Amino acid sequence: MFGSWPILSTILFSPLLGIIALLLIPKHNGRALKTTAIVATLIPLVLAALLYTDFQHDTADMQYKENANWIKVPLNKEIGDDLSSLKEFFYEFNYTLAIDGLSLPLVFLTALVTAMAAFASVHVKKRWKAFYIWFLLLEIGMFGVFMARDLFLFFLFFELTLIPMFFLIGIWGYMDRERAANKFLIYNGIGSAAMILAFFIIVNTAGFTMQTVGDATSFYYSGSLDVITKNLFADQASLIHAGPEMFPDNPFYLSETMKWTLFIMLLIAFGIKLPIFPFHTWMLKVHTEAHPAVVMIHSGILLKMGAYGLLTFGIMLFPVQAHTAAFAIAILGVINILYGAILALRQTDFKLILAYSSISHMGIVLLGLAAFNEIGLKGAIFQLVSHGLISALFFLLVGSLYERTETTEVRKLGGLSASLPFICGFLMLGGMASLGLPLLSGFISEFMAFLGLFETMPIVTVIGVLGIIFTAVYVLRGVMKISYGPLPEAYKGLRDARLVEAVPMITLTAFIVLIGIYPAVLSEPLQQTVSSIDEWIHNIVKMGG
Amino acid sequence: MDQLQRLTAGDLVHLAPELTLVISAIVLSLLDLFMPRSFNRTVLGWLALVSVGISAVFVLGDISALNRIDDATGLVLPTEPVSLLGGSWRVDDYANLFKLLFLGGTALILFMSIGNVKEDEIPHKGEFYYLFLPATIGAMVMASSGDLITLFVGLELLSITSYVLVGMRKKSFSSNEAAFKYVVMGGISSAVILYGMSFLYGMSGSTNLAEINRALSANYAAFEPLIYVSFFLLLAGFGFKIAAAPFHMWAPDVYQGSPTPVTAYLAVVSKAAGFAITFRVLYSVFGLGGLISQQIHTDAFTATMVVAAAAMIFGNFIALRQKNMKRLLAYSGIANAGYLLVPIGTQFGMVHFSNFSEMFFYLIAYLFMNIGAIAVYMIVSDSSKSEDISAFAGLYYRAPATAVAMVVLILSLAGLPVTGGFFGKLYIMLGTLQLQHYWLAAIMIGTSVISFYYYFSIIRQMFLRSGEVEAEIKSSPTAQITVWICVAATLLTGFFPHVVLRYIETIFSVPIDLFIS
Amino acid sequence: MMLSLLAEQLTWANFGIMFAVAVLFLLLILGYVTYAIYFERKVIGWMQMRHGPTRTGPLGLLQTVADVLKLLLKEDTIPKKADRELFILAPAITFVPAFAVLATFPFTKTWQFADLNVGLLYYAALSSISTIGIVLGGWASNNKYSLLGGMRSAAQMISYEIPLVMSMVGVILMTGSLNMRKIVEAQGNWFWEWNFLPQIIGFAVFIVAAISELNRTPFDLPEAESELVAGYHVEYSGFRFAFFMLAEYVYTFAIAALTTVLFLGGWHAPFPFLDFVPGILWFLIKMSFCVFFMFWLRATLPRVRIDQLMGIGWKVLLPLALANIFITAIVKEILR
Amino acid sequence: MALYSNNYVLVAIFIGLGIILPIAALTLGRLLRPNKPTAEKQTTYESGNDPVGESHVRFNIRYYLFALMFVIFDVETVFLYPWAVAYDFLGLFALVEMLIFVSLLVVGLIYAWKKKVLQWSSI
Amino acid sequence: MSEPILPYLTLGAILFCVGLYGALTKKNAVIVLLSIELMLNSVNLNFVAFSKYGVAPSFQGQIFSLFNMTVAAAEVAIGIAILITLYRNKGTSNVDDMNELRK
Repeated sequence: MFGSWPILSTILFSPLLGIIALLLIPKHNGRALKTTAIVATLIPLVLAALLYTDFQHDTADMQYKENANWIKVPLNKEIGDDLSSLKEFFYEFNYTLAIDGLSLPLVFLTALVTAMAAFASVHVKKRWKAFYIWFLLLEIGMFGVFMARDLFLFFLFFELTLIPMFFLIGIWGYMDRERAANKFLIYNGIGSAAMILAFFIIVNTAGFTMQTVGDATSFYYSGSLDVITKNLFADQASLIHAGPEMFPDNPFYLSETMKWTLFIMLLIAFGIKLPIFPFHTWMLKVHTEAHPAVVMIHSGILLKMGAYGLLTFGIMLFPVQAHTAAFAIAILGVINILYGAILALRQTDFKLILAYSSISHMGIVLLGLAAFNEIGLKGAIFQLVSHGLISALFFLLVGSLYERTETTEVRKLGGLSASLPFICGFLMLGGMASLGLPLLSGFISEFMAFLGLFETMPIVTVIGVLGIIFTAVYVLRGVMKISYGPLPEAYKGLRDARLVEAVPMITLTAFIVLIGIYPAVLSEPLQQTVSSIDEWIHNIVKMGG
Repeated sequence: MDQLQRLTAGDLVHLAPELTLVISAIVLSLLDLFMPRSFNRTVLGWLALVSVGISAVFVLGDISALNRIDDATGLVLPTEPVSLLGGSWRVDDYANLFKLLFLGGTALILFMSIGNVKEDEIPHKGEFYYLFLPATIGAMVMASSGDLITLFVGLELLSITSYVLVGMRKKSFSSNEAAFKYVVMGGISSAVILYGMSFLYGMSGSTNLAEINRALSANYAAFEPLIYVSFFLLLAGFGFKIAAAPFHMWAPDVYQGSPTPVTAYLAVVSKAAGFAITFRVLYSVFGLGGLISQQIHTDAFTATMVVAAAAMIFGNFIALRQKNMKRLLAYSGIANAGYLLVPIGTQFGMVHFSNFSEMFFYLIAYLFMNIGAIAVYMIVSDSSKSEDISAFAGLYYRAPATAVAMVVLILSLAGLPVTGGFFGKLYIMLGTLQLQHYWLAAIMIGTSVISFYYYFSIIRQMFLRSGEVEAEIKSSPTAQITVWICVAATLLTGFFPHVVLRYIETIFSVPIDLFIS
Repeated sequence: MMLSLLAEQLTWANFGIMFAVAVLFLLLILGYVTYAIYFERKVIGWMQMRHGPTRTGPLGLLQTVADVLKLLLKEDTIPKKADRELFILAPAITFVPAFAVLATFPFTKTWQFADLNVGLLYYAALSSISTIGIVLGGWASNNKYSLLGGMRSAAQMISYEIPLVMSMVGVILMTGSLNMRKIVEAQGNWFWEWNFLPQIIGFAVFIVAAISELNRTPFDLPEAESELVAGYHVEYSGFRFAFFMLAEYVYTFAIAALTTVLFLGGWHAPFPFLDFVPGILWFLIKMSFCVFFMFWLRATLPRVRIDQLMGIGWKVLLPLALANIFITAIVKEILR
Repeated sequence: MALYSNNYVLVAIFIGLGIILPIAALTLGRLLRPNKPTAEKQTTYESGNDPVGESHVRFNIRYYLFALMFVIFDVETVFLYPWAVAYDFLGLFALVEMLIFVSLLVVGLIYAWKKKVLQWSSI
Repeated sequence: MSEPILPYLTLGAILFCVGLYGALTKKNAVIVLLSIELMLNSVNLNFVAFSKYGVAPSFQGQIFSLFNMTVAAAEVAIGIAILITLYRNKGTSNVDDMNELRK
């Protein structure tokens, strides 16, 4: 459909249009600002939808590839006298975008959730202009993360999400917003630190390529995922495979120990984002303190970046290590599920319940990944999308509720279904999806993830399934308490959802239901990619083992 | 007496950048003396700026003379550097690049102070402007020296002039105190450097860097302990000058007490000059020839890396507790000294010879982000009469454009993309990783993350808090323009670092320009 | 005689001889001081139409001897508030360099104690130490007059040291050596070949600066008796006082000798045909003339004010001395 | 020339004598002179009045300024002397260099002059 | 290294350490400046000793020490000048009283 049109860049930078438009509008005109912003987020949504339909389902290749030269840093060539034929020596970081079946749903999810969040941010009460500018910048960053095929570029976009998020939390959050913003910054900073270190060790070893054209040799370091993958797995002549016995002091050699270190570093880097159990505290703070519209994005998309990164960089670049560590990853997943679920049981703040439930649900992603088979992987991706939609919906509702009741304390709320039947209805639906009721997206994803893991680690799976039971308990308890029972005096006569609130609720629910009823909409584009990844990993592991 | 080297008129061309500044410093001082009292001294600032510009043109001329472009191939043909006065004065690309940096920094600082020097604070306004010139000459001499004596004289010219500049606010006790502390600490560090140099001289009988290296390489065995002694003395002394921990004690006090443009000068030009000599001396004395294969060599550069690590850790951790903006910048400067020492300490490796461009690129980025940040600070502190970080409170409401500019500068200081500071740090880290000093890279990144906390505290003040005053901030156009120049440069070096680096790599060549022979 | 001794290996015997000669010289100097004071009083007396000392001894010749004896027998009080150690030390510090500078003067071609390569530098370096003694004495007395005197002395010394030292650069340029013997040897046998004519500016600066360095009239501000009673040595009495006086007069000797060496051709006769007169005599004649000149000035000129004093030093002598250096250098360059 | 150090032996003898003489003379004087201190004798002399206040008064700032001037100019002669001694070998180039050097000094002098450092305004 | 140089170097080291100690511990600002001078002079001693008795005697050491002297003088002149303004403003030359900063 798009021909040679750079559709990915178009999507990536389409929010810039909105930013420019916003800059032109005076800052006191809240209505115009909000409308502009919503329209601005609809543009990438429409484009992403077109992309989704256009995507070729019968190939596992990267599609819509765009490549532009960007940074080419020359290095000093005086490396010894014996290399007089050396013509060039440089670092190369290119602007490379592409998507496969894995990133496609996430790109669409980003566009969708951001648009819905834009609707939800009508509750924002101050400084709309700055809010939406940061908001749209954040969207650019998230798109970039899912599209980038260069380590450097990926890192840039990953960091680019950090700064708008800091402001969005810090300025438009609740009481303790500054602490939340700081915590967010420092934790994610540490994650980025581990990531950048691991990435550039990879660039400096696996990214190194020697190229001879005629009698001219050129050396270069590249951040391109393709080059790195080729050096790591395809090109056995590459210097990274030359151990000390062949080439003493080889600066490019990637030893087993190093590979393990890198894998663990990446696990930590993305684990913080995911979040994996001991690194989760920052995320609770953000969930409770940030504005619901921001949490929609955070919970709906940013957490997914962790899982996406872990899969694309951790597991795909170090499959042998990941496979060996599968059990450990599964255990981590189970810990997440149980820890999240148990603590969610004890919470009385609905936002915290949702936060812990997110931890619990992200554990399921880990389980799916740890399965190392097709169905598990598919389940993990389904779970990403599904949880993205569900948690976005939840926080959308929380935002609307808070707007009306000014509290999210479950104990203070009750009987709201009487005055807010529409909102409570969706709350109920979200709860159902969250606890994995069949015909909703939660069911299919959890089912696939557990099924996948059951093939390899049945006992772990069984323990993990326990978590589902807890989920049912806390979700239902929360939702029921809010919706039914006696209605406090203060909440009588509340106005039900306005149109601008109803639109995103309906949209998100529609997608939840759609995936639940017709999973092919998601699994079709995924299929080829997932099976090729699975096959590929097993080949590598077989060769490595 | 045939060792005596005479200068010819042709050689004077190579001295033109320095001579320009010398002459203009003299002329300006005389002008200042003979101008009627009522005459506005600001014109001296402009004149000083012009002379810095002329000097930079001469440096550029030198660079193009040293790097002729081959007509046939279009490639750059580096020629042997000019060596004057018996090798004590070297005009090479290394020196020229540094000179450009110094001149650029000085020009920005002069420009930013024009119109911002208050007569009631700094009674000798004219002097304030033209004293930057001798200081810059000192820095340029340091960059160009191939001899310990020249080097030391340059160093002292810079130091002594900076002492005066620091104490320029004559009636302010804190300024006096800062100046005195600087004199004492600077004096001690000079003595320590000299003491180290005296051993170098004693072991070689020469003050020429290349000859010292030759002599040390020839009989290192006899002098091993003395070589260590002199190295550590020099390291400590240079550590003082570049304010690297654990030799940093003077920096916070001095930065705090100085007039703001002088703080910028110390943080940028003076520090860069310190790096110019540190790099040159360490590499040409301890990093070459017969010493290279020795344990001494390894130990020396490991020690440098340890100092770098210490500076990064100390600087960033102590900065966390600072309330005063200048002190914060001082500690950030200490941390940055650590980052800048990394490429010096890593030394060359099998495929790694880019230490110079790593350090130099970060210096460029550091120059812009630091001067920019200090210019913003100047605008803010002028309007609020407070030096604390809390003076930034609500800046977004009072001067939104400036606040946004500050965000860019702070992102650069914190090392976040896409800014010059980010790429500078990244490039240094890439070099470290190439040489497999993973621990150093880890410290670099880890401390950078810690620095987020205090850098973002400024952002918090600007955007998340509201200050007591709501009035819009009035600032002089020069300060504003400086800020925006710095922001633009920071962003450009972030997006297109390769342009700058390609220029550096094209004209700079390790064997020709770095090795003194 | 000394020169041959210097060329030999140092033995105890040689050392003994050197020591003995030095002691002899010291006694000579003491004698000189005694009679220089007498001479000064006489000269000033004549110039003021008086007789000067006449009573003690024939023509009053023993007057100063009696003075010295009196000082020796006089009670020596140290004020209670004074800083005792420094008070005692100060006269010695003033005196020691005064005597030590004499070690390098070449009185004749052969008659010289130490033949230092850096003779001139040695003189310049040591002579300024005396001022420290004066300042210390003024401070240690803990007396307002003496403190002012000491400070003035310091200010004066530092202001005139520079023209003094710079005026000698011209001579060094002419000679190319700091060795006093070489400086004398470089001056010709005719009196117009002596340095004072070609170096006339330097000579003038030197004379003014030298007299000021001596703290003698018209530059005797540190002990200006009409303002400060006696200046830095108000509190000194007895032999401690004597050492200040001693130092001052030894310096008159030294300066006179230095002037002779640098500008007046040392032991050279003014005309070659007068060579038969021994060099030592010429030296003594020239030196005596210099000493006399100083006394003459004292009787003639009034004391300058301190602002004039500083003004002359910095605004007149220093530029002149600098100019002299370059005139000399340029002329040399042209003549080359 | 081998025994050049003999010259310094002589210098040392002179310095030694310079020290011995005051010691000897003062010791001799102590034996001869009377010593009857009284409170009056030992008071500080202030024209016959009782001393008033502290004598270690603060100096006029001028003294320091002149001291600073002295330090700068005196030390510059360190360069003038060797230059003058070696002038015959150095020639025109050194002359020009020294001219530059000294003209810098002169600028310093002019600076002090214009800033009224050389003006002695009080005692 | 030839024997006669050792005493010079030892003396130099002792002076240097004394100076360093003084500069870092003394309370009186003038004494601090003096201590720095002491350090610089000990270096001069080293240079001159090396230039006479070093492994490769040469005149550069003496030249270096001449430069050191001037530089030291300039430095101490500046130091005193600053001290004077300090004294004018606060009437103290005690290093411990210099605590305006860091507040």
